[in-house]
Amino acid sequence: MVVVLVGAIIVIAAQILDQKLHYTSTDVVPGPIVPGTQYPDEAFTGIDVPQPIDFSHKIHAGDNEINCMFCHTYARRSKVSGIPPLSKCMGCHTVIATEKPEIQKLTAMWEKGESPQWNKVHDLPDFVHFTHQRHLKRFLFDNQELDVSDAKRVCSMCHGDIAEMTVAKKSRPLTMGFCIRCHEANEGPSDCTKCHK
Amino acid sequence: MSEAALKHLSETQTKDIDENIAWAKINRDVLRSMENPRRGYWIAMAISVALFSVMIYAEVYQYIYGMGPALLNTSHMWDLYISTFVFWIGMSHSGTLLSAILHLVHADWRKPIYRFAEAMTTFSLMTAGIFPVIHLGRVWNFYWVMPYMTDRGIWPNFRSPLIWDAFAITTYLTSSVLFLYIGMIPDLAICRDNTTGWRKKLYTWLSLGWHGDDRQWRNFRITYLMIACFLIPLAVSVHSIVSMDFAMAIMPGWHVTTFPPYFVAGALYSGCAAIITLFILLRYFFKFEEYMTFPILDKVCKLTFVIAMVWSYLNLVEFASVWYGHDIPSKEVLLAKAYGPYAPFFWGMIAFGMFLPFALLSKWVRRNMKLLFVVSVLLNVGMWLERWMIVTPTLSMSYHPWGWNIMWPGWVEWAMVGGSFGWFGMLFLIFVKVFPCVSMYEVKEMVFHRKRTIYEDVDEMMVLHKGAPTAVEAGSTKNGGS
Amino acid sequence: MSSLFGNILKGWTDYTKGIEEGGHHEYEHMWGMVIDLDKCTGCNACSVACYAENNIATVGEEKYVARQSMQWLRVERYFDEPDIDPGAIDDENAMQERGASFLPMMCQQCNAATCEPVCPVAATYHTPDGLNAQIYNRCIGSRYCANNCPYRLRVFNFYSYTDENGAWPEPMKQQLNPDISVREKGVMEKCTFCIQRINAAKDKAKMENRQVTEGEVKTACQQTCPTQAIMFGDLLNPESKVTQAWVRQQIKLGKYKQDRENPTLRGYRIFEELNTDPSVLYLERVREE
Amino acid sequence: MNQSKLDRRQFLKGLGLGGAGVALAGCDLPSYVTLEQGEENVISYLAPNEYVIPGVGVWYASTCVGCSAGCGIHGRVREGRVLKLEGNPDSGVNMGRLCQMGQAALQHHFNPDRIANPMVRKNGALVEASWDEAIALINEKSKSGKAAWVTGTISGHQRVMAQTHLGAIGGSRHYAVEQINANVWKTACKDIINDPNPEIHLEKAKVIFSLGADFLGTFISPVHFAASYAEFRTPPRGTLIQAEPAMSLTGGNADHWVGIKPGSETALALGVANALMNNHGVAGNGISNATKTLINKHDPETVAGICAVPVGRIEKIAASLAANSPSLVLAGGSATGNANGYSAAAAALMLNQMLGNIGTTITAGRELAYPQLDLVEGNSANLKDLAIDANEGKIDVLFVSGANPLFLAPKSLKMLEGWNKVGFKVVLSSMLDETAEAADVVLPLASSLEDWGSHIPSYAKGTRNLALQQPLMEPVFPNTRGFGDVVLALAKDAGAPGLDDYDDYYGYLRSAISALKKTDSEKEWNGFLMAGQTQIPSLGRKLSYSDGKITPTMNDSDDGNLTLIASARMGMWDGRGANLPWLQESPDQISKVVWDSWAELHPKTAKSLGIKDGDYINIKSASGEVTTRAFIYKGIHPGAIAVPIGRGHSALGRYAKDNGVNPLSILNGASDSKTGEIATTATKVSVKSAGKNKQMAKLMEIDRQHGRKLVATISADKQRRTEGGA
Amino acid sequence: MANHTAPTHRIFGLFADFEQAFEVIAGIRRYEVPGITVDDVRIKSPIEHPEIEDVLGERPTNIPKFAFVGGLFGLIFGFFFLAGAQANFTVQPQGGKPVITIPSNLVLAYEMLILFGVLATLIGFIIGARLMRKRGPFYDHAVSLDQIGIVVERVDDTQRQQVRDLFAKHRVIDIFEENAQ
Repeated sequence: MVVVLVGAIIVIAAQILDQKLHYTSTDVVPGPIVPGTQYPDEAFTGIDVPQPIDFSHKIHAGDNEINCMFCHTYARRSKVSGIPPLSKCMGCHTVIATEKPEIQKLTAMWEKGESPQWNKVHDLPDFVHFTHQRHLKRFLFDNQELDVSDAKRVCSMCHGDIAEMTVAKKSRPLTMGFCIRCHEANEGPSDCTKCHK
Repeated sequence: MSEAALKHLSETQTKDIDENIAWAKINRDVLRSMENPRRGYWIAMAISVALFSVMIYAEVYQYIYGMGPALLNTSHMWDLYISTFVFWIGMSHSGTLLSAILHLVHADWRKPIYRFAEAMTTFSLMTAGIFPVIHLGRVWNFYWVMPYMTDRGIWPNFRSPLIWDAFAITTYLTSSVLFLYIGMIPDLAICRDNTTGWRKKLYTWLSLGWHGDDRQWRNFRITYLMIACFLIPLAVSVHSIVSMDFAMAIMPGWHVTTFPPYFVAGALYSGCAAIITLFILLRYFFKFEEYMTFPILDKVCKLTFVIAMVWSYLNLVEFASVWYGHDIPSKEVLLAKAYGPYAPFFWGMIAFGMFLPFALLSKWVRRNMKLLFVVSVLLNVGMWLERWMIVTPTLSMSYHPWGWNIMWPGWVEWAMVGGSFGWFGMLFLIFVKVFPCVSMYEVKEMVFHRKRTIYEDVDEMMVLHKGAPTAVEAGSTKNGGS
Repeated sequence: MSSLFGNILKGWTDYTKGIEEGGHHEYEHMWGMVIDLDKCTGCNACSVACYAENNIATVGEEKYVARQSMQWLRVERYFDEPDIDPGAIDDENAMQERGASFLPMMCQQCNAATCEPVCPVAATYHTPDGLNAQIYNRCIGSRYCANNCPYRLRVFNFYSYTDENGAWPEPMKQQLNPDISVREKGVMEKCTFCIQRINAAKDKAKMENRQVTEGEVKTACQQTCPTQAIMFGDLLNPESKVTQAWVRQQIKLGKYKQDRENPTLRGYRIFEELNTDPSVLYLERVREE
Repeated sequence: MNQSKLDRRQFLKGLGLGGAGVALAGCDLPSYVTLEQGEENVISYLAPNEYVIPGVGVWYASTCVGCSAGCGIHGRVREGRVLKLEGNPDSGVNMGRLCQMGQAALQHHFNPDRIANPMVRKNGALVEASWDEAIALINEKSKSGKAAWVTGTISGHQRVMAQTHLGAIGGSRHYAVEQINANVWKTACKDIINDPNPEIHLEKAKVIFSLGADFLGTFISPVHFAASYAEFRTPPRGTLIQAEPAMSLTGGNADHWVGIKPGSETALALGVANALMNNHGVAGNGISNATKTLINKHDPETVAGICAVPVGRIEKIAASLAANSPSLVLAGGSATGNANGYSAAAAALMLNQMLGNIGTTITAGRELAYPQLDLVEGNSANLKDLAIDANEGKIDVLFVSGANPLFLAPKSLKMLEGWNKVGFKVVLSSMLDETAEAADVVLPLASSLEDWGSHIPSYAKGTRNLALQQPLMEPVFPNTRGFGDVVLALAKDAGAPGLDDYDDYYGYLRSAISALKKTDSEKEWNGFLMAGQTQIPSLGRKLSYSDGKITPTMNDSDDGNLTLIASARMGMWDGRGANLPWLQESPDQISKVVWDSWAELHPKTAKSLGIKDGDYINIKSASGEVTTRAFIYKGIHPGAIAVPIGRGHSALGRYAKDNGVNPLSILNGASDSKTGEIATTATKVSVKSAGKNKQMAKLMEIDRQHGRKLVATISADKQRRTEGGA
Repeated sequence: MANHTAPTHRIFGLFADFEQAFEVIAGIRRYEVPGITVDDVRIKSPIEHPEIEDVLGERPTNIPKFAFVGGLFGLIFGFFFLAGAQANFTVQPQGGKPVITIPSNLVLAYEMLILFGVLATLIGFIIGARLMRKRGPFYDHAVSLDQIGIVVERVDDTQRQQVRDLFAKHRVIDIFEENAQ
């Protein structure tokens, strides 16, 4: 009797504690922004990473509402989202905003046939296998409630509100705990070998 | 003490303790042992520190270069680290045995010697605990075996005997430290009352305001008893769990059902042998002849012999069950132990562990301090060899013949093994100078109760009523003494 | 913070299920292998392919002598008439009358693996694919698993091989397979049945909303084998060649004593009697009398 | 055409290191240090092709040049790096399979010891120089005298290119040097059945009787034969009988292994023939009377004495051959590695004729319609010729590529002396081997995975293909150049006609193949590249049979010395694999030794010499000595000692240098009487213990299974009952 | 029973002779000092005296209860903690074996039982023995050596002298007094 009672108390207490731990942050952050998903959150203030060219996501994805996958075109086909090739930049910037100093930097590089050396912002450790392709399919293409044009809502689950950033900033911790919580909430695979290689 | 005096003492000392010893002398003798380290102490300390430094160097080396220089290999993933771990865990059983079991059965001759035995328990555990950590390939992640909550949602594997080890050792270390400490509180109060300076501060803090009132004593007695009751099953479980590191494995020579009792017996055995060694050392260096007496030594020796026989029996049972069980790989391992390249060590273990204890039957040996010292050390060498002979030959001869090979430990491993003795010695040497290594209050109790018993025997109470000289009058000091 | 006690009831259901059904085998796949020892020529191509695919370090002569080598797949060689005691050799029996026996040994991916329960940090565990996985980054190097492996098929990084004097001096580093980590010192490793290839195939299949098909996953050893002595596939797929071979040989998973109608069938599993339930089926070598 | 070339180049340029980096040291970081942002860089592509996706591996077809078999390969390219090679399933040579040397070609490509820059000898030492400087020097010197080329087996357009160059600089001698070859067998085939390269159908045979031919390891096209062998072993299962003095990989797989006295293979074949004719009523159609007389002289008892094989076993072989038809008799390896080698091959063919195998298991091959592209098969007779010619001063300027004559040549040939007499030596090589170290100019070549080329596989069944080799990635060492590019440039400088249209070898190759295939379409060209091969016209041959000259005599003075067998092994091959750590660490198939040489000894011999396993032993011939460790087992004839070829380099790189010994160096220079092949099993050596004993680096210390059911063996009869084929 | 002053005195007597000290307590027990019962007596002793405790009568302690509760908590918490961890550790289903492994958890819960039992005993000891508090005023170093001290509490003015007399009768060595107010 006593054992069962104490056991029950421990379990119930832990349940309550767990609930609290799970959902404390929902007070701060609005609910899931991708329909049909649970969205993990965490107090992480973000890390700024300087770049050789002050590329502004705000202008491209925010103000001009360019779809993320227009530039990060590999995301739906590969595990890496990829940095757009310089030719893609020049596709527009031979015409648009050629007078800006950052664009002139870019043009100079293009003419020399060099690529800028970007600093990685969202860099997972080398022992982690993360595939953009599968995540996009799960949250975007297979998601009846979301239109493909809303890709950035899916992207922002891990990358934060990129559309509001000037230079990309790491705004989610991207730790194992971060991944696990999302996998638990959205019933992603829990097999270690899915992510660890 | 001169040779002649020693010889004289060995012939005349027939009682566990002289019940007329003055209580003040007890305090004085023990407190003296804590002061003014002499040259021998510093030499011992220097050796211990030197050994320990070598261990640190080896560990740093291993940290940088990996487990390779230890010459572990694909078949021998464990070697001396684990066998020495088992050895030290075994050593730790002495204190528990002497303190808890003998306490429960009211064997009061334990009282003068249990303190250092308990200290030995604690320090052996602290030494043993090092080995599972340093044997890890990625020692910097050792805390992953602890069941702590992380946001990663991963836990240790509670099915692994290594986790059981971690739990058992933690529990055992906590409990034995508390046992040692609680039993020491009245003595710490004595120290507090008789020292000055930093020692006074330390003892005041540690004695928790002990002032010997009856409530404290009563609670103390029950606490001590309770912890002793907890400790005995714990001690048994700890070494059973250590044995399960092997018994739970599938390997021939490890997968043996008699391992838990066998390990416990071996642990008690090596613990008792170590008590004899330290008994002789302390008695010699601290001139504790009046407390650590020959009759007590006799009892310890006899106890050791009995446990040695239990261990030998279990050993033979294991051989017999392997032999008649006719599991070919197990039999191959047994034969390889006896005839293979490790044979000298195997037979050394048999000689030291099974046959040498018979020397303890001789009173002449028991009274010959130097010889007994050598014997007790050899018993422990035998027990160390036993652990090595459990770990390594099985790995050399497992199921798949591809893995058969002979491996001799590299320098890193030897440095760690040697260093563990340095570490233990260092802790023990610090202990004997900071804490009383003979329990003063319990020696007093022993004296007091024995004296009462004697008085009762001669119907002393009658005499007392008639106004015969009391103990106070008879003694040179206020109570007792001759 | 994940739910510490939240899953306890679910766990309990799984537990009872495990009791009643002999383990809740909710496997997605059960990767298995068949190795025909009659076709195996012992040429070592599989072993080298494994080095190439899996970023296995070469250790050099000294460490090899100390038996600290790192091969995941070794081709063992035995002789039928091995007695090299010169006294025992008469003229009639002076020489080998047959060739050697070759045995490619890789992790047997046991379904009742002895290595799994003993890992203190659960770095090795059973995946829903029926694989015995090793998570390198979780490993703390207690090496208990390797001690408990009757096949001696786990290898340990006794040294660090990643520096310039290691196994991959520049530019050899460029060859390293990015789909699998390079293991640092102090980590246990072993054959994974080329789990990176399995995962790639599964990802691809999921992207195309289909199941992984037979032959889609090929392990490096299987692919390179000049005699195609190695077969690999999903034992849960009744169509797969591997399943058919297991059925033909009347070997069933989950048993350590096979009640075969035909005892002369060539299939056997190594150390089956230890009840490790390996996923690799060997076909006996055949030789003329 | 130019445009497409640009595309191809651009494609390679685009493949910078982007996307995910090398997963190095992935495991050592504590997991909370996942915050690596800003520490690693990504370089975006400039203007990639549509199909280039970072993180996705793409497979490109090419051809393996590890040996002359010419297996088709697929290379997995990701982020501009080639990560893994697999066999090309479309290739008729290897059907998607690959041997260990093919797998290890990656390590040749990424080898840290590759030559990065041209080198020129100045004041006695090789110093780095620019390409211009080196080429200018070559152009200046190459016209100064009698020039010659030394290559390995060479075929396709590289052959054309090298010979064009040779012609342009006025040379005529082309030495194709190849230590491991089947020259004796092929010569015998040409002489006797009128086809140097007949198709050999292992899969059709029910019994294979192989006289030392290590077709699973080193004979002509090992991967192809291994595949055929697998078919041969599929029920109904064939029986393999191998007769050789020291066990080869094929011997290791034999049902019956016959350890015979070195050099007595011809006699054994005659003895078997005798038993067949006399005991099994085999008629011997087409066999000349002279040969029959010879056969009759070799009754099994006599042969048993010559070969040191029990009579019973000879009878058994004959019975097996007689009872199972079709069968196949092969000769190669150690059987042809002596002064009588040609006889062994001739005897094998004679047995095939007797057993009616010619036309069933040995069928006619096909001849290329363009003989100028065909293989110049290397052999060691050329090595001997090279040494002699050089010593005689017939060579002034020497170009070497794909061969390492200074390593291969026995000391008795005085190769080094001859080499030093050559005025100007140019070595084109990707590694600094012994020959390159002694050169005047060293030109760094691109690796086989960075270069263009076309090859004719040394063995093909059915149609003949031109195997195409294309670069799989940008050069690891940017200052290296492809073989074709270098030779094209040299030929142009030397004034060779008709090459001015071509900027580089790619252009030449493409236009040549387009001309060959009579197509200029981009799509078809890409199709050739994707397939890794293209079919080229060939003509059928026709087999005939006429007895070869069989001389069974063995002038073997039984002086108590042992016969040295310089055995060929898959792995090290002729030494080219010695600098690849994968191959060094891949255990030898039979002895399981790694990272060192060993000497195989029979236990009886070892006992009589007082040698134990692992002892250092000193092996001394008339022309030198080597010291290595003994490996004692019963798979060798008691009168022989076998030391594998391939190790014992004094150069080549960090892994190869000072590793093991080179048995070729102490060969006595004897050669096959007919073909001039250097005999590898004909040197007498004295062996004595050198005292020391050190544990050998071996995969396994044990030879037995100790009662475990590891490799279980079932009798073929039982297998036939359960799996058919009875 | 005289009650004209509040019983506010404490008297502490040091005895060298243990038998005499026993006699003092025996005297109090025999009500030789009216109004003072054995419940008002505490002793301070260098050693443990089960005999005196007999004389003082039953004075219960709570330590076994502490130990029991601690042990029980350890057992239950240990088991449920481990079970919870295992149930939550989603990769635990290893090879189709049960998620919550009873045998191993029992081993560990057993260790937890002992650990928490011991810790609770320690806490019970500290609480029950009133350790880690300011020491009472009556303390003499001799107590830790070889003398026994008897404290009589709640002594009023009239009883004071009687207690002192009783002490003196039994060869007291030293007497200290304190007014608790």
